[in-house]
Amino acid sequence: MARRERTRPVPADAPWIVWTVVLPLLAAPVAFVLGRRGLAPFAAASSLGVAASVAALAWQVAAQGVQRHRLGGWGAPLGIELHADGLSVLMLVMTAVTGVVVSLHAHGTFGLGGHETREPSGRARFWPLWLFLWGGLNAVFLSADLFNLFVSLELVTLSAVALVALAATRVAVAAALQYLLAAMLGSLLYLLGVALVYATEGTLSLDELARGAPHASVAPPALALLTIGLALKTALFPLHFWLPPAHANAPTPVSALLSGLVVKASFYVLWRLWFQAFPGVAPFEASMLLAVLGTGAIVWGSVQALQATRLKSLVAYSTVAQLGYLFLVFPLVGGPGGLAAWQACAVFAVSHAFAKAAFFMAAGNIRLAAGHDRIADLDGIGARLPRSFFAVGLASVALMGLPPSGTFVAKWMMMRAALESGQAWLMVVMLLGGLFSAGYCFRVLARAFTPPTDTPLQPVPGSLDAAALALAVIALATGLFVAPALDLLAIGAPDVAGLGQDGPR
Amino acid sequence: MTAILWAFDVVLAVTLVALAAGVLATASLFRSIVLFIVFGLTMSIAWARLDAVDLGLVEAAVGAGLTGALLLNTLGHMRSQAEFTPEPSHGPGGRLALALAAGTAGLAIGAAVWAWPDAFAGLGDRVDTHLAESGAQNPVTAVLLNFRAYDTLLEIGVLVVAVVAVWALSPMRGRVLDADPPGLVLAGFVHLLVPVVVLVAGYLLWMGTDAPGGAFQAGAVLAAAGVLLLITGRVAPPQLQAIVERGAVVLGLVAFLAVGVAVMAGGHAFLELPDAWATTLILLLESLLTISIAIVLVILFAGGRTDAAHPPEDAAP
Amino acid sequence: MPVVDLLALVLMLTGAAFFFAGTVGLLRFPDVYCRLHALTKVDNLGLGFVLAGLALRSGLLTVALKLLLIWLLVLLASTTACHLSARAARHLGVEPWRRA
Amino acid sequence: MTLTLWYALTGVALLVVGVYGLVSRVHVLRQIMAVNIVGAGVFLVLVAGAHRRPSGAIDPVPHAMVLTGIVVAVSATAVALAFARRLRADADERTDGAAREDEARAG
Repeated sequence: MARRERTRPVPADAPWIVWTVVLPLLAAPVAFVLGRRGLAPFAAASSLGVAASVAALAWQVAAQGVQRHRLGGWGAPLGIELHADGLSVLMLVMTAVTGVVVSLHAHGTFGLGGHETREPSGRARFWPLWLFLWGGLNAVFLSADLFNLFVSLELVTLSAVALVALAATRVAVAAALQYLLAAMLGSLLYLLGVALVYATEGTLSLDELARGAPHASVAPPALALLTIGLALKTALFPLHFWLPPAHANAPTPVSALLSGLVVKASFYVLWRLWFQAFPGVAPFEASMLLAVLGTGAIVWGSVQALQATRLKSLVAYSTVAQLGYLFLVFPLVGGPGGLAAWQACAVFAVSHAFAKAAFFMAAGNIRLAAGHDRIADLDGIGARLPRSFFAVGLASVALMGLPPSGTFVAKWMMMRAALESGQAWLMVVMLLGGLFSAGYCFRVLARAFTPPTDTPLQPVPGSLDAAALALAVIALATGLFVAPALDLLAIGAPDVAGLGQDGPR
Repeated sequence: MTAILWAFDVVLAVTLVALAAGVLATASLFRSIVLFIVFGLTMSIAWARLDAVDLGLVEAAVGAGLTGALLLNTLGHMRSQAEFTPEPSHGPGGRLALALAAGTAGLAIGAAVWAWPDAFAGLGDRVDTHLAESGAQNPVTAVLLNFRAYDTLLEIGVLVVAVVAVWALSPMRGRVLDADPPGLVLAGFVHLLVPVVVLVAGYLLWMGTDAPGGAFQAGAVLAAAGVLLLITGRVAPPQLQAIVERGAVVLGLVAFLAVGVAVMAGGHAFLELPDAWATTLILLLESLLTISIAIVLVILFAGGRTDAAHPPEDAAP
Repeated sequence: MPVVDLLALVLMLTGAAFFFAGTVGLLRFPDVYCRLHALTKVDNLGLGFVLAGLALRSGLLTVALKLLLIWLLVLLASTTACHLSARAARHLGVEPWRRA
Repeated sequence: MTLTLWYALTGVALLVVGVYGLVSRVHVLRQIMAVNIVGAGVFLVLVAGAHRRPSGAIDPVPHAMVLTGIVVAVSATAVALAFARRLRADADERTDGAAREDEARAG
């Protein structure tokens, strides 16, 4: 039968590409059924298991090149394929590293009871949702099918929304509701784009779309709908209205996961569609529009962060601003130095994830200790909470884009690409953005040098400080690992502007 | 005959758009929800007109029935203050701009739709070619449980996440449901209906491999019976305290994953159903999915735990 | 046109006429209790005629039995719904209409 | 005009109505219904496009996609409604609490 012919011989080694999705999706319902019984060892084991499967897949991709799996044995276009190239693996590693460290923080936070959540059984609620979120993120990063990406993104969105509502305060639930409605609208616009693509192309496979010549009269509106839907989910200015309340009012570890990872998932899909599934469909003006909106995000987000009165709001607005950088790269990818710009964007996404998650955790620790996070009332916090404050400092360095952070390397690569392609205004925007982030980071750092007050502080459990510090150190050190990351990215890299000659396909 | 059909299509489309506008424009929220339910039922006629009987069944049971019941139930909770509060909105200028923007976007999308080729097979021919191997005669079931089973797997994951999300909210004080005693007529009706509904669900499940129907339709119908039992007070809202209850919620998802992984041991791809086993496995999966879907939908209807420390205050005397 | 089809057509048109009457009643009757009469009695009868017509047209006993089952279920459901609506109306204190 | 085109355009019209309603209406129940209307419009476009096979049969893939979409939409709607109820219950609880405090102060 036809199917048997198309089924490849069984590979000698295990299909880790499947396990990276299946393990978290299997662990999540088990964690839900377990409730509080034996949750801690199970959660630790499953986190490490997922991380190990990601490591194994990364090793496989590095050694053997792009990995594919034909789910159900059918293969595209009838079936769905999983597809792991260097970019997917980098995103998976970003998720696993951030996820494991934030899990440690969450385990401490939700074990406290009363502080972050109203109830002591927070862990029993956090774990199933986080494992579902993790599985959804991995599914997004590995999917090679337009509609499957829709379902995977829904899994991500719904678990992210539920995690925000774990804070159980009125503002948090209201923010979660707003987030959910915005995300639902984004998904539906995306789905309409999928409908338009399928109605003329007859396939949902990203690879097949990349090979085919899109129907000229339909592809641009379809791509526009896909882009608007995903931009809404990524909180691109001016569609960012839902992000600051949701990220600022979620429990701290959730804020870290949302700002670091969740917004990257929809951006990743956008990135794949523009440069792999529909290369050359969007006119240059469209990519320019995205860059202009990215500029708007940097300016608007930074100004809001400079005015924020609460520490967690400041960090949330900083996310709006930093997401703008990701969109500055769109007009650069087609030009000379396009491959470098493409790579820089991925490196930026990863280092921002580490830095932002670390910043959020440190901010949460300060809030936990002080009982509030009003920036104006945090006088002398540096001397009184040295470990949390040190984490804030390290994360700030990475956010501002100073060496040796990966953000520094990424921005430097982006600026060079901007110069090479004669779009120097983008370089100005990036420099300006750096100044802005220095501005709002120093608003926090300056509190170290004010005379300490003698308001009592709650003790912060050691694991919370350890988690924030560990991730901040990782964020700072990413610059040292840019070379292997670039090697990884070359595996299966798209042929951007005919420059992606390196990388075995 | 075609003229009559065209008249029918025109009336149906106009009705749909008018109902949608009515849902959003009517002042009373109660009326608006009733119009929304009517909208869902009208949609299921449109599905039938487009030869999408599977969707018609789901839309009527889930889109109109369950969503409508959910909305009404929520309105019952909000009734105290929300019903007639005027809705502040954009000024007339803002609304005009908004309408213009939405209309322009609609025209652009409409133009794209206009350019569709008239004859287009999509993936239909490929589905037909492999239908015999899929283990299901109903092509929609074949796509859902074999060709694109991975989508369905993740979709079941979404359903479970929804339950966990609702359950993770802290317990709510006060009533979950109207505690009006059901009365003899309703009680007798439920008594008669529930067995019939279970029978219909079984029929839909069994037929689903060959004809329109399947796990979602059967699960939705079964859930309707559950909701009836819930609102007539025959069963208490599930609190998900017992492991059995939580196990039933995740049963479909775990079974799906287990089947997908188990076939890999035989050298197949994830979720590859061997031809000889395909029909059996599909039926097995669909049966377990039906149970999970029904329970999930009932829990979503109940919408969260109640605080045991605060029994419903407005229980009927 | 064969006699059976003609008969089916007549049955369905009769059913449609009942539905029309029921709808007029729904729109024109003075209060909720009267309207319920129009909706349940007349529409149930109308549905019966339509389904009888459909059963005739299909010419299959199994289909006819299924249609009969559907009709019985609708009768049951609309009776219960009518009762509940009327009860709720009375609960809310809606007075039955009297000729002024 | 074909059946496909007619229903696909109806779907687009529903989408426009729904998006307008979502952005211009403030009550959360209305917004949730508006999102569902947008969904109905999108689903209609998908299924209408599946009705173009020369053989006259339907393309089952969009049908399966819409079935999945409906289930996903119901899940999200149920969660949104649970949140809405929770907000209401919290507001009521606060009002109750305030009333109780008032009583205590008066008594």
